[in-house]
Amino acid sequence: MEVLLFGLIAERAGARTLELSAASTSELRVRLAERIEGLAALSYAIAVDRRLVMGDVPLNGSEEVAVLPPFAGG
Amino acid sequence: MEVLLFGLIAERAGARTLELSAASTSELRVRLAERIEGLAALSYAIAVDRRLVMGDVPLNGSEEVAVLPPFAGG
Amino acid sequence: MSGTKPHRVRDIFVEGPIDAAFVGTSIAKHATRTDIGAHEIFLGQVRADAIEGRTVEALEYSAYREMAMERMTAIREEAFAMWPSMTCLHVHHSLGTIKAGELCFMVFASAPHRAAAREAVAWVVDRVKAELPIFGKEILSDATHVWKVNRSVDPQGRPTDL
Amino acid sequence: MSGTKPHRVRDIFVEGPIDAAFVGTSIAKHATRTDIGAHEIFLGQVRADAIEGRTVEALEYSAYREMAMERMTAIREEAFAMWPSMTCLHVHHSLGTIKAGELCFMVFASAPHRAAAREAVAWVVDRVKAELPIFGKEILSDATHVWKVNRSVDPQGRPTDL
Repeated sequence: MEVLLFGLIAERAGARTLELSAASTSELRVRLAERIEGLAALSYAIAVDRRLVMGDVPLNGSEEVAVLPPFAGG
Repeated sequence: MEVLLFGLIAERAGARTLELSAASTSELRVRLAERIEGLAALSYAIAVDRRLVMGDVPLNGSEEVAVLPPFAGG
Repeated sequence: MSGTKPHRVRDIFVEGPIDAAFVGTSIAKHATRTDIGAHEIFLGQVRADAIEGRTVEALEYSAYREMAMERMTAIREEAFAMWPSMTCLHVHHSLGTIKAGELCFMVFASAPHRAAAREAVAWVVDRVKAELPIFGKEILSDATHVWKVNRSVDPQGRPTDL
Repeated sequence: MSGTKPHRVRDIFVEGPIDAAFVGTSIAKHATRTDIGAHEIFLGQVRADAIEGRTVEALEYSAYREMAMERMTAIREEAFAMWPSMTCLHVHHSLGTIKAGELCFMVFASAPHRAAAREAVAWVVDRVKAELPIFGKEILSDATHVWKVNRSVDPQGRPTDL
């Protein structure tokens, strides 16, 4: 699936999207750490279909998945 | 002394100022009631030298005295 | 833009309504103050309230200007003492006839962070309503009028909600 | 001016700074709504903060627009449920480069009386800062940059002050 990246995460990845396979958000975190150097030291949240998800959530590959660094609006 | 009138009080008196003699704010209230018909039914405050005064305060005739109906700013 | 001069007596009164474009201009003047992070603005607009089957068409304001300016100076000083981080505070109030839908009152505070600006604006609005000798006549659709009384002031003119 | 349509998804984002004159124009548009008695406006301005001897010259904002708009729609609906007397609510946020002294954020609420407008603005500002996926890079005077983090959001992106 195509994963959307934003802000500091996109900067570190050098890309706005990444093509990854993951059956859950836990697996997604592992895959992201393999592809983005230094990700382990960063805080980020995962949004599935435009909602933040906590804990481990299964993914079927059809969702809109995004990796979000801390918010800074306002 | 010249007493300044505002708002509803000025409207009832038909004047923006009244020339009165009073040695205290209590006496002033009596004099005002003699000059302004229906004043007894109205609420108003007295300001001496631009400060509201409560209770009875002596007047020497050199103060700036004003009769103020309820405030409505804002 | 006068955070350093809170003691100056300034005329808060403007003849007629406050122009919305004037608010925009006031905001724009703060662009050089790069220590500001937050602006909070309160605007009072004349409401076409219904009063016993009639409608308020306008408010006609008058004031005891000298006392109002002295009270406003004291309120400004107290506000800057309570919110020392506040960068500036602007207060304007209309006199004369203000039609329904027009603006009659502005309180505009700026500060590095929003809490000071927000709290100061709410506090100054309350104080102005309670303590400034401003008088208002509601002009009704049948050409009669009713004298407006702020609910936050008791019949003797004493503030009740402070 | 959309109190009757709180459910519509609307784009809150503007490219570049929010123009002070635009705020004036927004205010002016409410003159026909004579049920409004109070406007409350919050404006965020970019601060030239000092960071370890360097100065913030600009903020560069980006956003996950689709999610931000969905969250904003939910926040709007909740705000109108909490303050049913609110007449309208306008929210705008900048994207792209906003220099120190320029405006990047506006929350503007109107209501018959001021409590609803004031409370709604404070609440919406908090919610936008905590819940909208907006990202900001502080561009420093030595051409380096630092990613901004709202203090009201914990490292996992969860709001902490709601």
